[in-house]
Amino acid sequence: MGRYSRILAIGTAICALTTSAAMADLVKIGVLAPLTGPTASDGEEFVRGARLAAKEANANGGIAGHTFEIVTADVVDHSAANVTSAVERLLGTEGVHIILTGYASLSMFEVELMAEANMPYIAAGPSPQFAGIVSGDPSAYDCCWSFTADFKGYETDVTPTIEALLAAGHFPLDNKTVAIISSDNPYSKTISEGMKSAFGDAGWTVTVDELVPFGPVGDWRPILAKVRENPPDVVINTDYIPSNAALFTNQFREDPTDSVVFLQYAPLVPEFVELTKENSDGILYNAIGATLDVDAWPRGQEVAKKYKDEYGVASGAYGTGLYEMATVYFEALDKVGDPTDHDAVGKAIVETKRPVTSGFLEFDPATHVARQGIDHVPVTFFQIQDGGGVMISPDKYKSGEFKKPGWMSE
Amino acid sequence: MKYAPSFQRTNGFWPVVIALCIAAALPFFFTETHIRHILILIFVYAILASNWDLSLGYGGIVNFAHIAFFAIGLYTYGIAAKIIGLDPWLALLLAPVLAIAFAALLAIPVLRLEGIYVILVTIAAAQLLFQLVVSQGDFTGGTSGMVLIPRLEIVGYRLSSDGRIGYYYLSLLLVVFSTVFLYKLERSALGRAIKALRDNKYYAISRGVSEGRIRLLTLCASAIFPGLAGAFYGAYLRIASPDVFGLGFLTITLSILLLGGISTIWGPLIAAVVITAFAEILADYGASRSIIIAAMIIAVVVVYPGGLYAAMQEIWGLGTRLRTNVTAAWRRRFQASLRQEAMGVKDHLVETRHGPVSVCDTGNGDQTIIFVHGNSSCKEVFRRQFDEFAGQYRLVTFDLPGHGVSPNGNPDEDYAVEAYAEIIRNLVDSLDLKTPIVFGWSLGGYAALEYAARGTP
Amino acid sequence: MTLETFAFLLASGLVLGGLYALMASGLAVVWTTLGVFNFAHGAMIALGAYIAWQVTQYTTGGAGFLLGAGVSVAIMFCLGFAMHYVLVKPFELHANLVLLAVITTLAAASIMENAILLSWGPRDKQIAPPFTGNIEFLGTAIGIHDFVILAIALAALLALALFLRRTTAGRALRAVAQNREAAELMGFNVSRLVAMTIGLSAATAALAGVFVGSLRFISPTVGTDPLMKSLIVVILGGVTRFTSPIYAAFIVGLAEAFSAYFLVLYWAPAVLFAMMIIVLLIKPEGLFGRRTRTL
Amino acid sequence: MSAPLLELRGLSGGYPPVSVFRGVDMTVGNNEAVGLFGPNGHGKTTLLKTVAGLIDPRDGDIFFAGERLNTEGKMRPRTSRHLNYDLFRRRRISAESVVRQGLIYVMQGNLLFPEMTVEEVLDIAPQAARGRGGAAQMRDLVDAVFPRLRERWHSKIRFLSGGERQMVSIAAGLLALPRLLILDEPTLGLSPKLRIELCEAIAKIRAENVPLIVVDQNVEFLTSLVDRLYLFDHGAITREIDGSAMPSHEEVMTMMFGEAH
Repeated sequence: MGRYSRILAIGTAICALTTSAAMADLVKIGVLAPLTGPTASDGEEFVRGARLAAKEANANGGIAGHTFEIVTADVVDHSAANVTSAVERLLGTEGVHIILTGYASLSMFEVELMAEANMPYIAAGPSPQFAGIVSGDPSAYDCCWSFTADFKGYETDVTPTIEALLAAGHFPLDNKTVAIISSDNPYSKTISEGMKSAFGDAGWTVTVDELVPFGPVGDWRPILAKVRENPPDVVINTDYIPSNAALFTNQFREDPTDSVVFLQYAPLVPEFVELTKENSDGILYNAIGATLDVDAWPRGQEVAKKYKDEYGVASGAYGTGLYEMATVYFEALDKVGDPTDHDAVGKAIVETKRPVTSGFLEFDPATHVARQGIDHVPVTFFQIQDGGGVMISPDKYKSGEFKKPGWMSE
Repeated sequence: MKYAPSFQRTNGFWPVVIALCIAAALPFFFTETHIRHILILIFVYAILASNWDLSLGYGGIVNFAHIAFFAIGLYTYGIAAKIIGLDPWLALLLAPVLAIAFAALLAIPVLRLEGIYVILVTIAAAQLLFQLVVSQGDFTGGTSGMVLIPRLEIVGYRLSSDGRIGYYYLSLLLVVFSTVFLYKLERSALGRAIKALRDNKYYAISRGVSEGRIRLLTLCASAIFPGLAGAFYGAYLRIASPDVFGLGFLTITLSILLLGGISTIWGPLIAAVVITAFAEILADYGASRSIIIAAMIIAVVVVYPGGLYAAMQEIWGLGTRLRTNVTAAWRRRFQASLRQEAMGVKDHLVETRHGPVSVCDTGNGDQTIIFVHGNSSCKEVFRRQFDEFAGQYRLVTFDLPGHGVSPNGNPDEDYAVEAYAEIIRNLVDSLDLKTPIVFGWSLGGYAALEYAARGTP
Repeated sequence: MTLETFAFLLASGLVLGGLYALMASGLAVVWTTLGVFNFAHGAMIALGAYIAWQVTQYTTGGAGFLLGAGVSVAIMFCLGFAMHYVLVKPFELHANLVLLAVITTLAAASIMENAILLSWGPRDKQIAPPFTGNIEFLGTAIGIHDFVILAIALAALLALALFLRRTTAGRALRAVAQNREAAELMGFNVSRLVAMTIGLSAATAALAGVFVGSLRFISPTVGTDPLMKSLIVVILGGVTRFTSPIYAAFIVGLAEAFSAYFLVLYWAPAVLFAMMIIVLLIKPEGLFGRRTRTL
Repeated sequence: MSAPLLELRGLSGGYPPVSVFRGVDMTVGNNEAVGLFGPNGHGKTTLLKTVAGLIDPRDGDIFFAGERLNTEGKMRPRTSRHLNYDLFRRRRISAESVVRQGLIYVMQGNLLFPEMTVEEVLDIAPQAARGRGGAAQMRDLVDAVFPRLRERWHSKIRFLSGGERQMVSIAAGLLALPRLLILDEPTLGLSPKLRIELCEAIAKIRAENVPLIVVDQNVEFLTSLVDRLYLFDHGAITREIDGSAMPSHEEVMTMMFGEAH
């Protein structure tokens, strides 16, 4: 920190102290969330996480003399029209100096609107889309930051993790075959494409390669029939919609093959286990940015507990995520002091280097996306055991060991 | 068209001029981009709904692929400007061309079907198009859509600068052009053919209207401005995403159309403002907002299917009737002497089955002559006859309901030749006119004939 | 293709077909009677599922499932009955009946979906299936529950068909659908009969909802996909007869299962919509339909 | 003299805003058969549909067996063209209640229910007659008058000929136990053979003392059947002819259209 800014910071702090009563103005934290529509359950979590953080900050006397209030805007079905209207509403609301979201649009186009309005924006949407917009001219997007880390790990880390499990002798390797099923949305598709090349590079054969249309899938049996004709060692489904993944699990268990099953994202959503019950025991999944609710990562345990104490239910990735985004903002505001100085807040955010629930947060200046990796935000692998996710990899954080799923032969 | 007055001479002229002035001045009062954004959305919805009315209201073709025209405009702009690298303004002009092409394609199945089947085939066509757009991810960005579509600039000036003022005026311009286009079209020969085909298909065909050609033209014409609006939307939001195919967009536009009233140009424009503003006011109410808006739409459709514009016209009509009634009453009261001077006798109100009418009756003479005046006239036109025949005959004349100083009647009941004949009969009875000679001029002539035809000598 | 795979696909197609048949027949019944398309049918499926779910929260197990289905069917019948008086009857003589009904049913769907969201929240739920475990079907294992559902769906359709053909009350409903004025002149309370028809349609929707909710999962928007599917089924089959959408449902279900295996699932919706346009073009009354409308 | 079975007093009506018939006064006595004759398109069917409760009367009253069928008063004019009046205004007369009173109208050219069988139609027909006796008798009458229907018992209506459809319509009307049966052009568009068969059947029904109103274009048939004849022209009754002096076809034509005809 430069000398002048330090003086400025001290000066601000003094001002804040002396005139705290007069200056203690209200900063509104805008939250873009699907409050209605198909993803309203996630939206509820966004708001709860942010509200928890604001409540806590207010209880501690505010940040740099400011107290906080949450204003929400409904993005309904994440359509461009609704997201734009919601963004404009927040931009037009007096006193909003930061906007947070779990995800607003799948394409992240709203980043453009934020940049135009120079509004600090921290989002946890799909990071490849975010990077795609920002990397063209990073300096134009100094206000926008992706809390979601680089997704590259989703594509690359599954192969070595499974190979490590094989090497550890958990199950035999017959012929290195994998069945990959994906849904036609950018998230699932990008990941499945990356996985295919990762498995190919490692000498695997892809026996089934299916793409299903985006949206609810009525029946997975025809696809499972294809899988069964030539039972692979590994079955992967990257469709992230929880109900689809749950149906897939249930129908797979009707007549399972001797394979390891890996699902993308969906098992992170609490109702997945509720819907599949014991059928999901043994399923593998991974996450970048999941709450590291393990002994090895106290920050994750702490926030997860706070959330659970407050609302009585466990948080998914977004409840704690929004809490942490708010924390990141509070830290930046603490440095800058003036919430209306959006440039400074943006620059302060880039300097963030702190542990958050999902790992160690640090942004990549080239893409404004959180760095991914074992020392930053790791790709964590889980297995569902007795109805709960047990982290089995990486070794640094893991809380349990892989258990051979019940459906696999001895 | 000969019988339709030019726009400058209609009741709508001044309201439109005033609305236009307000629309042009609004950005100076509302500087926040949020409100301007809503206004721009209103304009886009207004274009969509009012052009939909061309096929749905005027043409009677229930085209549920109307939003697909918009989507085609949007994607045409996106692909042309971003992937092909065409100049954005050229891409903007290309959009309606492709929208028209799609409309022509759509016309093929629509021409063969009627009623609800048109709804179904157009829904299917829109869904098919949606599948196509989503599957061609390399060009369209698939389910997430394409972002960073080039924006519109005029010699380096971004239309989005200064709080989107450029886009605001561009969208206003589009609304104006679209409305002028619809207005002119409706009053052209083509517009009359479109309406004729809707109202009485077989009669229209027998009079030489080609059903296929007109339906094709209707669909194509209704695609032009939605295509343009789609391209504008793409340039404005800089994203083309497949959610425009969704039920949400369709429902809003259809609600605007039905709430405004079908077969009117102005209804959808007014309803676009009302619904969008209402939705914005209720934005904080989440799920309840959708419930309230849906309930409101049901209420309007059920209680007053004519829609907002019809309501405005009826209220206006009510005002006019009130005004003319008051004027007539005032004249009956305070200008009686003037009329007496002209006619020689004082007029008075006589009750009939169709309400009171103002009657002049010379009162003496064996043979009565009843004079019935013509359309838009009054009993005083017969003052010379009264001068001439007074003394020879008993002369009676009266103001038809809604004419002269008679009070207004009920349009459904009282403004008909049959009703006039009945009034004459009532007068004959109540004034004891025996067997009168009935003289009718113009419309009065028809009334006299009807009176005679009823067998009352 | 092995026999096992074939059996598997057959089972999948039959279960889907049974479900589609139940969804589509409710839609077809209203269409035949009133000539309007009920866009709220999907939302009624969702609402039916949620009502049943609520009941199973108090009573669990097989009894809860049956009770839930019963309560849901009864409530939805009443709701459907009332819907006629609010959404269709006020303007049934209006020239734009078809269009007005589109917008009122769309609005009703929005009301129901959002009311579900307000009362039950957005998270996925499942009605606990009373039968668990698998049965052997031609050498492959399929959940028992699926077959039970298929059987109940078929039984419900059969019962509905028998009601319409064999009972005087059912015949009266058919009479109203075929010639409204003549039915009025026979002294029937046409409005009440039409309302009953919509009630029946809502009851089948509720049953379909219970099945979807126990075979799959329910969320407030769960009805959107069934609505589109039943639309396709109804158009392919034609709406002129009560039975034609049922055949079409099984054709669509089997086609979906087998095409997903032989082609890719990805193109299934596009193929279905293209089929729909072609059928509308060459035989608007549907594959199994006739020119006259009947229940 | 006892009160007539059906009495129309100054009945006016039509499809608003068009008025089709005006000031119709008409009576049908107990056990009486009345004929209605007039040119096509002059409002006979509209008048009868109004009596049957399908259309709201605009003015005037309908009394049946001493009871008023319509609600009292004149139809109030609409002040708004777009307001949905169906929502606020109760119908002044309903077909359901009219039929329940035993006033049965058999429509002309009735397609009936094309996809139902004869058996099904005749099964639902007695619905309206619940609570009134004489059903078995009427069934016998139907069997006696229309033996042909037994042969087509399980055929769908759309496979029947026009005459057979008419028979089903009339049979369905009879099964509703009419206190007054209105037959609107029962022989319209039939082949001569069927026409004769149907005329005979109607005569048999009349022989059972079923009160009738019959509309037909054949004066000979009407005069042979009815006790009184009304001539109807331009939406009004122009003449009433008593049974004692039934005119011939030529005379009726002269009455209606003048000497030049």
